[in-house]
Amino acid sequence: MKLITAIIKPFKLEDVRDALVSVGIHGMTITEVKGYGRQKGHTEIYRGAEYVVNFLPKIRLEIAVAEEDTDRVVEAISAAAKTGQIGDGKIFVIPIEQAVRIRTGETDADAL
Amino acid sequence: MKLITAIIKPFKLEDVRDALVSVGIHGMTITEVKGYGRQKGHTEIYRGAEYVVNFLPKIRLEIAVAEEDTDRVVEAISAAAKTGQIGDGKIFVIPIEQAVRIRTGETDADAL
Amino acid sequence: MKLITAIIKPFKLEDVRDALVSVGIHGMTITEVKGYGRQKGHTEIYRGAEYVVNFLPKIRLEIAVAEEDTDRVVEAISAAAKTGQIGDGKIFVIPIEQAVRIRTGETDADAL
Amino acid sequence: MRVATFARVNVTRSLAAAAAFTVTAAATAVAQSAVQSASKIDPADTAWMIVATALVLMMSIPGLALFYSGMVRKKNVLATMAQTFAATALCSVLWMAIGYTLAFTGAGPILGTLNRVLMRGIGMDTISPLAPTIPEALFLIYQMTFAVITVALVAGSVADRMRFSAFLWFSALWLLIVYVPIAHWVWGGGFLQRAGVLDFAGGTVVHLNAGIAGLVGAYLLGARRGYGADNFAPYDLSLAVIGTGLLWVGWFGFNGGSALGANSRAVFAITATHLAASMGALTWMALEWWVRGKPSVLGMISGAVAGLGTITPASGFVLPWHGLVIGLAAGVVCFYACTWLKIACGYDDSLDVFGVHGIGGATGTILVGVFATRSIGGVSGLLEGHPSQVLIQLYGVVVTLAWSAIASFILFKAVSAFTPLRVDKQSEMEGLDVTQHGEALQ
Amino acid sequence: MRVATFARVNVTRSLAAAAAFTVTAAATAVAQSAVQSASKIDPADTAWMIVATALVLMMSIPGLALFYSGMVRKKNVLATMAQTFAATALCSVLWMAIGYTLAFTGAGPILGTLNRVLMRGIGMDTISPLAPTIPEALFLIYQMTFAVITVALVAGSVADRMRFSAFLWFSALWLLIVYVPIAHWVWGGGFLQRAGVLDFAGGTVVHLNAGIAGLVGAYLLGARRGYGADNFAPYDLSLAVIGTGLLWVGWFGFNGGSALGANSRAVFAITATHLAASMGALTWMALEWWVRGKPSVLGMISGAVAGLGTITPASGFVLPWHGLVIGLAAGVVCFYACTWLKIACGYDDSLDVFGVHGIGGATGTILVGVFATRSIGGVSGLLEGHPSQVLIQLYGVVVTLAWSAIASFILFKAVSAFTPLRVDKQSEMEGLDVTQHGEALQ
Amino acid sequence: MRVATFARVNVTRSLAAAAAFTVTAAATAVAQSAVQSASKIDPADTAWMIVATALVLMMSIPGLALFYSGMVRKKNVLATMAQTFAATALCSVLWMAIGYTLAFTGAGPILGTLNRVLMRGIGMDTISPLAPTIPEALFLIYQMTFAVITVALVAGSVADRMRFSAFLWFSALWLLIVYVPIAHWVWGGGFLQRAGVLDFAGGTVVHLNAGIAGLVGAYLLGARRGYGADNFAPYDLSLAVIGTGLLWVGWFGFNGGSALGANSRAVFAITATHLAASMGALTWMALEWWVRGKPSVLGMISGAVAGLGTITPASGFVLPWHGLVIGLAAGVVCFYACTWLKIACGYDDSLDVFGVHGIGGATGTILVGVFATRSIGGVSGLLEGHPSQVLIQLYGVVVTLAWSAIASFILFKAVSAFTPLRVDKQSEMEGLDVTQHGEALQ
Ligand SMILES: Nc1ncnc2c1ncn2[C@@H]1O[C@H](COP(=O)(O)OP(=O)(O)O)[C@@H](O)[C@H]1O
Ligand SMILES: Nc1ncnc2c1ncn2[C@@H]1O[C@H](COP(=O)(O)OP(=O)(O)O)[C@@H](O)[C@H]1O
Ligand SMILES: Nc1ncnc2c1ncn2[C@@H]1O[C@H](COP(=O)(O)OP(=O)(O)O)[C@@H](O)[C@H]1O
Repeated sequence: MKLITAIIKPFKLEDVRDALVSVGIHGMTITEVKGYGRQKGHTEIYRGAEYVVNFLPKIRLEIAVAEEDTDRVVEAISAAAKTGQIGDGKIFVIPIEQAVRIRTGETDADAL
Repeated sequence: MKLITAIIKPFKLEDVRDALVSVGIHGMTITEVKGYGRQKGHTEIYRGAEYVVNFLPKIRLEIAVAEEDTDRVVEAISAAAKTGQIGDGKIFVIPIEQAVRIRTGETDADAL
Repeated sequence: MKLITAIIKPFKLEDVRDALVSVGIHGMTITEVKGYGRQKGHTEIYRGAEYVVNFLPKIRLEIAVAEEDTDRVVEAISAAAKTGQIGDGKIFVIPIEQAVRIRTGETDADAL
Repeated sequence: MRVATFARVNVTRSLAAAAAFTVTAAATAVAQSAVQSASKIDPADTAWMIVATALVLMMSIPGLALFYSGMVRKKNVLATMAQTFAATALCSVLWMAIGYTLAFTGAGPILGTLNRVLMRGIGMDTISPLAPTIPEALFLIYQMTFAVITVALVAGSVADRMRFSAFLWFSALWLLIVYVPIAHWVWGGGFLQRAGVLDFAGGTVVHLNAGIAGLVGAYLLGARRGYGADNFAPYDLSLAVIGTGLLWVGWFGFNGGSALGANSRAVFAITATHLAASMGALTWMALEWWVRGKPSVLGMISGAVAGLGTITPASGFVLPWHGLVIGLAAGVVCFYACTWLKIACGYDDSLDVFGVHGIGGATGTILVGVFATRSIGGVSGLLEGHPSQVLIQLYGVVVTLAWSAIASFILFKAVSAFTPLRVDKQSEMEGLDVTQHGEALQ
Repeated sequence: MRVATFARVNVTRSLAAAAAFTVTAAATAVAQSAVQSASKIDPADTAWMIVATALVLMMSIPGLALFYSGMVRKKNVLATMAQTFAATALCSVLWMAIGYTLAFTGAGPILGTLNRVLMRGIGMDTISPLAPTIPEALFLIYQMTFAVITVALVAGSVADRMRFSAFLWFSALWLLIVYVPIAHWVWGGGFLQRAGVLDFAGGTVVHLNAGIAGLVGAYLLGARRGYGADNFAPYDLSLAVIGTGLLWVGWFGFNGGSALGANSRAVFAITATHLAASMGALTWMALEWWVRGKPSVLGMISGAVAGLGTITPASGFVLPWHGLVIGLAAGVVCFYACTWLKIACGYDDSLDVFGVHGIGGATGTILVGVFATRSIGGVSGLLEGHPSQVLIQLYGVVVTLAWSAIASFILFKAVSAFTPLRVDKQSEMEGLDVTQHGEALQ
Repeated sequence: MRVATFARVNVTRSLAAAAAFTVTAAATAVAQSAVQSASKIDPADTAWMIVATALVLMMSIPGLALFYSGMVRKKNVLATMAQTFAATALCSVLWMAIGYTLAFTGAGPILGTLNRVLMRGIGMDTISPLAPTIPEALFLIYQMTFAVITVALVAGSVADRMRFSAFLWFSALWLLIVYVPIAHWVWGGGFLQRAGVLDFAGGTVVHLNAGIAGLVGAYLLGARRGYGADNFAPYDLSLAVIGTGLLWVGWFGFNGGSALGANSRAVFAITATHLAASMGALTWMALEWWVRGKPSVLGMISGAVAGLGTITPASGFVLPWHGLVIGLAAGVVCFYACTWLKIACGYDDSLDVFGVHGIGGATGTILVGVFATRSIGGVSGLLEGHPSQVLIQLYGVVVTLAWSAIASFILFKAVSAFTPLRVDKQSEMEGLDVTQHGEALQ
């Protein structure tokens, strides 16, 4: 199994979720994160002080998938999360050695 | 070493923490996340508009453990986080190739 | 490639960011997390009730790097995040099998 | 002596009534001069009206700023507050400079005079014939708070997408070209007042007027991106609840202060107001419970504000129990306006200014014609055998609606001619706080 | 003329005193008619009482709504506000319909009359013998705000777990069966007032009463899940601090308004009130600093509210410096009631309604017997050589406590007979905002 | 009779004026006794002043508490509120015990008497010669609210780093050694008042005074860690906007109440105040828009508060349109004080107490000398051909500045001699909420 970690633009979440469901993925975990990269941030002004905010809001998705689904899922995410502008984000694929569904104790592929 | 990532129901955190301590784990990192899965969400109503909220609050635990502790820890979490109802969550085991304790520079098992 | 996950003290973020930039890293993702470990927490008092807060605010950094940069980056983080006091945090190195830049579809090293 | 004063107050407010029968400017003029001669500053009335002014100001800042910003998403909270806040500052200055004199001096049917430009001629002892027991400066600033909140109300319809600069331009123009004339027609001795239209504290001038302008704005700006699809759940509804509390309390100054003195009429206005707000809240709560299965807090506060807006024109003319009935009507009518009418017509009135204030203001203004009670406001309505009052009220509603709709439309177009009304796509997605004001909630 | 009015006010409020010596309904009756004949609406008193009414309303919404919701967890913030808000709307209507007339008309020892049902017979010039210088409608709505906040206070004890519908049923019944009678006994010419019990603004009627009802509720509903184990840290204490500020300011209307006029007695009531609140805050702060090592903001605001609740019955009867002493007592007694007594007895009074208002109200009511000063309220207490007043006060406390405890118990049971009082386990864990109201703070 | 009273009010407030020409204590004494003899409690003035007192209290809690806590980082929100809250409680008690009598009794040039220690001798009918139409107890508590907010204002300069205990010590000492004398000099018949210095509601006593003390504190405590480097973005600016709304509304009581009665002077004070606030907000907004490219909400509210602080000394002496000019000046001067002067001098005045209140207070006090209008306050300024008034005002500014600077410096040093002023590095990083109060926003 693989853990697919994707960093995307927040407003793309719904699209990506739909795309994943359409390729048969029915589970994921998301985190509100902040990203630093090529995309440049904005400036905030508070009276005398100006702050350049380089860390921009992003959504981090974690999706555990069976070996064979990996590519399909990666493609689905890439397609759905893409705007073509700087800051679209990344996808990382990480190996999972073991998975468990807490409720049933099922393991590995069955756990997803 | 392994990185054990568990997604659990928020109100189970204390129980899981205690269970981990009781099996000799004294360090962990938690994140407030939102989860999508079989467990169905609730509907929110704001005047004319209704929204089905599918992403439910969950807690994500990350625990780095030595090879040999992995199973004990996974079992401890499964047992403590279980309610038997849909939405109890998952546990994923991921390989760690290297670990460092920033304060001392100790590495690997000593770093945990 | 590797995914370097570091847990650091929040007020060290700026230093670590600068250190990373100085070793040629221009992308990272951060998450506000809470950490449990040796560092002891504080007590909060609300009228009759006292709560010991064991989960302390930390920042979690994720940096995907090419194989060869791993050590340099780990050292940069260790050096920058270090205060020498309990609670400085950890660094974990995890294998990445595949990486994609959503905007361009570039993969692996080029994606970072 | 109180009774006397009190009588006089009646006369003033119900010039309308008088005129309703003998429709002659003369009558009015006479009545007014009569007032003038008898005028004397009353310390108790002054004390109450100073406080009433503070209460109505509190309705805008922080009241309305909270009510509105509590219903938007996190990225637009500060921008929403900024609109109310800037409108307050801008319109206050314009009102003192030119608005007041055009609205509340002279007896012209369409507009007032320029006698009081920049408060010229208003001294410590000056009294307006329209408020015979308090200093004219107090009457001016009291009315200022009404002008301010009316403009601020409009912002709710275009929230989440209107450019800040465009909003300021619109506010200034709208105040002078839409609000000021209508205020004169209904309160300043204009043709609607002479026609006998009754509007105690602003069913037409404030609520219907703002609701219509908002609706026009919502149509012209178009719906927010993702409207109907994305989750627009309010970021922090607790702000809206706090705001409603302050609006409700402030409304005592809004409706009670419209009696222009510390008298029984103010007391009855406040009593009817409080009961209408309560009934409005209970009604909306009940309906939502029944239709949706759960009574939301947003529903309760919406019902309360609906009740408050609807009783506004009636407050000083009806009996307390009429307040219960009017509150009930407000709850039902506004509930369906926000949950059905809006969907049916497909406009995106972000914070339901039309659904709550527009519909409520019109409903209330018409109901004055039904419930007006001679012993309270000196005029009788349908229930007291004077059905024609309903038609007179309808006339007031139609005229206000027409002028507000047409003029607002022209003004939005005019402003859009030299600066875009709406922020660009990117800014709307990032949020107005950062893009319009360079700030954000952390 | 002022002096006269003022004397009259004294008479009214201290019927008690008069009666204390010659305990005959006759005496009372006489006194009252005497008042009546001399009655005349005073514009200054009217101005002040309108504002006082607005201030007390502000105590409930948004004051108490903020104070309470600032002490709960994120998942229950809106539901907590909803309780205060709905109680305000519901009880306002019931008060106008039936509550007022049963509490404040006639001279019956147990209950009032039905003369004023739905405000029947209250005209612009009507005056109540209990408030001889303001319109009766104003007296009614002023008292309405007291009824509202008393019911809303109870919600704090059952916060985080009571079902919204059950709370509404309880509120309606409790208002009519518990609050109304006690208000009549103490303020409406009932047997406690005739017995000479002094309660200027509600130590028994409001605070002790709400505290006892809350305690009973806390016992019947049982502790919140995880009470004592899980972290129940307030989500956003800043809301509670804002709420305390508004409560404190509003209390000027609560205690100052109870003088029913803009006179020196109102001024002295406010002065004592402000000093008691300050001392209460300082005392709690000092104790917590000493006992816990740190002075918490929650502690300071708890002390302020304790001081305010405790001075309430005394405010119009004592000297300013007595306010300092009473505030000090409030800080000490309520601190230990919340941090020790509650733990010792093991009940889960979520927001310490009993510990702060119950204990504080009782303490203050008894202390009136000690500090009552003739030159302020026309009655002497222990310090002025009239020790029996302490016993009279004790009598008032015991009667209120008994009726409130028994009747509240029965009402909770009655409601639970047709609808569960408490949400189910799942809902309690998910939070009341989503499960009861279908909303959430994002 | 009103006119009479009113004349008297003028006399009182403009003892200054009188004295300015015939500078003799005698004159003053005479004037005062004259007042005394004629004194009688006026119910309308009493009604207004009770409300004004409530409004000014609302400025501190929750107004200032919100304004300040809305500009700090999450970890210090509660601690910032705690400072305002504790200062309110502490200074209220000290004021009643000793502050009032030293500031407002007798005719000593430097200090008052001890006649009113602990309100000794203040009965229901007692009237102060300084407030001839209201009970002295009301004058005392009204002035109490001024003392409270002045001390609370200082906290803004040392926010984010001062130890809570040190702040309390400083507050108590500063109230008695800095605020009380200056209040006596300017308002209590002291040498500045006799010299003819005009300060209607506290340009010197309150704003300049607090601003200078804050500046001294900022220098002595040193900058916050990471100042200039780290991101100090406010956690929740919406709190600051709410606070500004309540401050603005409360200011009606602050400036309007300083007329000490419900009269035209109060009305004119409020009108000028509202216009200055509006202009201040618009000016700051415009400048920021021009200089920074975006108008921030923080900028607008800063401008409003700057306008309010600057008009304070002038409000009861100038014409409404002067308020516009003064507000404009306030916006410009304070904007540059906060965005340029502070950077240039390199001090870390956390919440710009000096930049807004210090600079604003001084500016306004001097401008009184320019705009003072006989028909409003009985004194003429430069524009009415009395240029020397500007110098008299300057004299008042210099004296206040000097005493406040020197005494504040000594007091900070004195406190630091027995307890550290600043929290340790670790605590500053963790935040004051947890380390000083053991609480936190979740
Ligand atoms: N090396 C990296 N490791 C982890 N996350 C990264 C890395 N580089 C970029 N990111 C994440 O991807 C987001 C987008 O990257 P950015 O360089 O801004 O645009 P793009 O991916 O289109 O080149 C960043 O905000 C950050 O969250
Ligand atoms: N494929 C997945 N990848 C990552 N997280 C998942 C995945 N499936 C489920 N989750 C997480 O586990 C949580 C519980 O899953 P769910 O299907 O609702 O219940 P259960 O695990 O009992 O079958 C989800 O809310 C989500 O956070
Ligand atoms: N075994 C672990 N797995 C994951 N995170 C850990 C683990 N142990 C510690 N951490 C993280 O590292 C942080 C610091 O650890 P701690 O033991 O407090 O100090 P130190 O690392 O200096 O010994 C913790 O707050 C937690 O976030």
